[in-house]
Amino acid sequence: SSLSGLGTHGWRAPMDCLRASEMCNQNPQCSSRFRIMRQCLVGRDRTTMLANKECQAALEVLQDSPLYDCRCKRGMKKELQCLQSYWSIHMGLNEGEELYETSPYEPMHFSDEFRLASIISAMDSALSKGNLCSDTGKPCNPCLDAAKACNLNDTCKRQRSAYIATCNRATPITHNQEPCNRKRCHKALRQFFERVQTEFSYPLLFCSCRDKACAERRRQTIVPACSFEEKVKPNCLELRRTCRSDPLCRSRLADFHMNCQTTPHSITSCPNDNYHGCLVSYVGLIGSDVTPNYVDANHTNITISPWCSCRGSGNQETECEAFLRDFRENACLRNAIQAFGYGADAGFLPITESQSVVPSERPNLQPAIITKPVISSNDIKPVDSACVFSTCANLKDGGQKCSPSNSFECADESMLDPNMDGS
Amino acid sequence: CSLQEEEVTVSQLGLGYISDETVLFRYCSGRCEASRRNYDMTLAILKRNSKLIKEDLKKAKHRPCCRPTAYDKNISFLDNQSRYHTIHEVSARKCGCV
Amino acid sequence: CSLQEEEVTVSQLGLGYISDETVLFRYCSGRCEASRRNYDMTLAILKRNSKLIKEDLKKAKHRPCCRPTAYDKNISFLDNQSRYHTIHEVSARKCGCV
Amino acid sequence: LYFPQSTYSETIYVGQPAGAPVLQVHSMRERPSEEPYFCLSWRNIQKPPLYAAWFHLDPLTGVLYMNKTLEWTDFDSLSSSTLGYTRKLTLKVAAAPVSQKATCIHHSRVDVSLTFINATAPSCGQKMEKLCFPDGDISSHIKENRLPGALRQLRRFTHADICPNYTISYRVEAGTIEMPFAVNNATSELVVTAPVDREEKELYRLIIVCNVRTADMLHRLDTPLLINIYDEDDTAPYVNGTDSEDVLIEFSRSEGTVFGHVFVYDRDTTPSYPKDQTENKFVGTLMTNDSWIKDTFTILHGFREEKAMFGNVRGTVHEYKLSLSRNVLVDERRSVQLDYLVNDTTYPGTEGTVMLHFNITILPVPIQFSNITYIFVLSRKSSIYSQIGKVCVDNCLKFKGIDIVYQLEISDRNVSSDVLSCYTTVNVARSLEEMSGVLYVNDTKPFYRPECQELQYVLVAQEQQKQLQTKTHLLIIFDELSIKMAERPRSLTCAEKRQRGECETFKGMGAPTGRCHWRQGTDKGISENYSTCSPDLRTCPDGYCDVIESKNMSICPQDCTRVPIIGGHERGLMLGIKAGYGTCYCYSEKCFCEQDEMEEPICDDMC
Repeated sequence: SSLSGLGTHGWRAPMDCLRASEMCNQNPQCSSRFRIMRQCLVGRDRTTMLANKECQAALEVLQDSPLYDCRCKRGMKKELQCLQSYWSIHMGLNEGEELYETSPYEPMHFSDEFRLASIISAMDSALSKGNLCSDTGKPCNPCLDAAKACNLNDTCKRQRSAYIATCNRATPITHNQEPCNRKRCHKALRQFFERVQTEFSYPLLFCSCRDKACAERRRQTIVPACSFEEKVKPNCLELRRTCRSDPLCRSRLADFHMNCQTTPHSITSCPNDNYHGCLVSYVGLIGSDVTPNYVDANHTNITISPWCSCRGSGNQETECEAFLRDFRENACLRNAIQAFGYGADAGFLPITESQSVVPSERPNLQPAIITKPVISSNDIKPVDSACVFSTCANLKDGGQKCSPSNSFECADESMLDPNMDGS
Repeated sequence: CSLQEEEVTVSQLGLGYISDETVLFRYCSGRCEASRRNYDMTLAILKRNSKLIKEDLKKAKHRPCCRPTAYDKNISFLDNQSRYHTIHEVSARKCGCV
Repeated sequence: CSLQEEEVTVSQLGLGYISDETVLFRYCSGRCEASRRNYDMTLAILKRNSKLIKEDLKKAKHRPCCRPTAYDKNISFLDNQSRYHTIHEVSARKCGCV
Repeated sequence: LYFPQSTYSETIYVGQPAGAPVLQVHSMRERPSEEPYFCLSWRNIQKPPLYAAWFHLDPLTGVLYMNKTLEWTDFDSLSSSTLGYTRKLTLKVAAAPVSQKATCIHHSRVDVSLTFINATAPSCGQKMEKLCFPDGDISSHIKENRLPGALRQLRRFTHADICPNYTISYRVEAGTIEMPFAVNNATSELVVTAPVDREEKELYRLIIVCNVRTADMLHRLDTPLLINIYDEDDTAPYVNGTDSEDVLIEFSRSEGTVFGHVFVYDRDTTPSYPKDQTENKFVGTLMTNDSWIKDTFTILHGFREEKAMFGNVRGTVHEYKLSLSRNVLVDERRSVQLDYLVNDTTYPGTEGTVMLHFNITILPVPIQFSNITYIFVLSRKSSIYSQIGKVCVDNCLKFKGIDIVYQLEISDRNVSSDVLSCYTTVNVARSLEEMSGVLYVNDTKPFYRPECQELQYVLVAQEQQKQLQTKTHLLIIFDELSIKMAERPRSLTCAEKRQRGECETFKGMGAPTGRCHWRQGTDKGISENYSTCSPDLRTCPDGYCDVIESKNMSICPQDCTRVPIIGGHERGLMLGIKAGYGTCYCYSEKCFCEQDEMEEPICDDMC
């Protein structure tokens, strides 16, 4: 709209939603429509309310106001109010049950890549200073080194002790009471990641492990017994609905979906090949209703998941499994974590979802690097590339010798038997 | 009398917890001569004067001690069985002659 | 660790004043075992563990001291040359393990 | 009408020509008479987004076409808060029955997500599969028991012109079992050929074969396509085996106690989301007008999803339990048959209900000491709060919801006042976690008076609701004639002692033998078996602050303390020291757990 100028690269620099709602409130026409929109959203049956004329008119005006494109900054002052302003208009724009919502946070630009580089260099310097990993004979445990680095830094140590003491407090277990105060634990975890430099907090979460003990320490970082596990696993869609009823959680989930969504058209599988964006939005989820964590101490193959299942999804099982897949089978998230953890080890190759083909494009974009895709040996999964068999069309006529294309090797024939049933 | 520090593992703290995590142990050490009062001087003299041989007078401290005047609230860590513990007032934060 | 007292003459205080007046000298004495903290326990263990032989660690106090936590403001008296004097913080008023 | 896909997605490129099809949306019929009418629906009808004009939707076929050829400038005209060489365009397609096409935009809608790439379409010869199949996960869903019809366009319109002289055809790979799916060769649409029953199969994994014939080659590409079958409430609830449960209520009579359970099965799914779910909703009704039954019992209902027992298809197991909504009186005697009607409210048929039966028998509980008199020998050296022994009316350890209080009375009132004053020696307190009584030493002065030799009490047990009472005899015999006053201990806590020697010579509170006992731990590290000095190793430390120990913190701080604990330890869940390092000992303000070698002196600057 007229008020927001275009930023570099033809990208529009977003205004902060607090200022946008202040400007709207100063404009009589905008503020009255903003009030109407909020009333439209209060009603239980939002969709019918949004279909009514007055709500449509309000939406029309608001789409021209700075509120339409406004964003918020992570860790800004009054971040929660900014997010509340954002959702008060965007709740009207979305249907509400979308799989993915637009993130209210300002996107992280390429400049942030250098911050990632500094984090990796911090890991390099820690490793080169001859700590446990480079000592011969001593077991290599980068997560233990991360704990040491944190313990030796006053802020990190204090904040870490604060959340552990809060989350680990074994309140008296009376019959079926939770072992700790989960809400207070989540708040302490959020404060830890907001107040402690990423150079100390990220290595605790994303350290690379070569053995089970290290992987278990990494899994324990957020004190899962209190912040993650619960007696009963809720349905994932129920968890998402609870999250979306809280502006902070809703924002962090939208941000995670936006920055960690597996993107077929990128080398790293991450949107805009931005690992850091994914890591920041992943950490943003810790301490919310959808707190994710490593599900086990497997050091070779990491699996991350929120604490929920798709049992009892009824007809929405596919959507539920899609929500769960965004955590458990997310190539972008896995690559981002491994890039951070193994950043110091050369030779890390990101796993791509499928062959990344970027067709001929405008001259000033760098050419795509095509890596050879890997087909799983025992099954074609829908997300994998198709299986190709090529035969010569005119073989029978003994005509010109042709060599069938063997761009892929398929699994054994049985795999193609359609009544192979699995659910 | 000032704050000193030592990097030790939690196991080395010797409290019975087994953990390879390294923590910073801060302690107070140094002399307190310059902080003495008339009380200290009098007590030292009375202790040296053999006529007053009361037992508890002999044990009384005739010099200020270099001791912590504030402690780090707590230190939390993960032990080698992957269980969290929090121990209170292990490390000094400020020192003084008391 | 408690407040003890002793009747002494000003001269016996040994501060150089000559006066036959008798004053009540209170001091602190007693054990502080029961006031130890994790700090004290750890410091004692580290001192016993010969590997850490840093000099200032050896001198650090691994037990709370029984010391005054408050003093009588002052004591005034007439010396043997009939001159008045006031001396500060000679006698303890309260004791504690610090 | 319903959409067989939750979302449609496709990639478009610069140079996509006007008039070219992009994708086809389908809408499945619920009734034979329905014919879908498609329309594009924008949130703000008056001001649709910039790219709205670039597309056109055929209302009858649901095919989305390009209205203009896409230029490089079109890409730049799209504002976006993210960088990069792709833009996401979101359209919404609504579908209404033709008869209601005027209000089409208000009908149910599906998302169409187009990824506009800032590049021209890939040249021919690139990955073959891109010509055949869209990127990423392809899956569809249809409702069970519905009409046949086309549910998906298999051809990839946006890549159709990349290799003009290729011919592309599709078919469903024939499988061993009959799959009600086929390809309409004329339109390349995937068609479901007959109604399907989810309770038979809820997921079809088709293999879609795409044949690409080039000048000299025939390429065959296979990919799986998952078809999820959506459920509707079309099966009635049933009981497998018994619909009744016999319940005996005797010693457990407290509110909230749960008895027995009966299972009801339903082959339909029951979504636990959203919480106030409406599908496959079971409602239960207590079939009685008896107010006593209504006030006393309630039926608890829970359900869970199961698969294996329903032939690897999701179904629901409902569990019904009987629960007490109030305490049952101790003398209540009653036999009741409680019928509970379970109704599958969303099942259209008539047999959507099942009747469950709870045959309940309530027995009264006698409050009595059946032929038992208590005799205890008591050492005159016992210190105060020593625990003498337990008393218990019949079955008292099983009681829940029956409250018993114990008291001591003097058997023979007309003894001399001197002897009368001996009876302050013993008292009884009701245990915290069960309905037994604990006898303990309440006063040690009588131990030093020769006239106090033997105490004959009447032990009274009274039930608190109906005041039912029972009595028996309690005889306390002192083991010696008398002991001298000099030996009278100052009552202190054993737990202060940190070595065996000083412990076993010390007279602490709660010690039946008059002496404290040393427990020597053997484990290394922090252990529940830590060394400590205790008045009575039977009860302290046992991780539980019992009714006598809670009378005075000095009796057993190991079980009851709340003060700070210095040294390696693990606090008990409620109170006390669950585990400790080396020896644990307690003063009034602090407890300590440390290794024994703390003893030898270490130097400091005062040495």
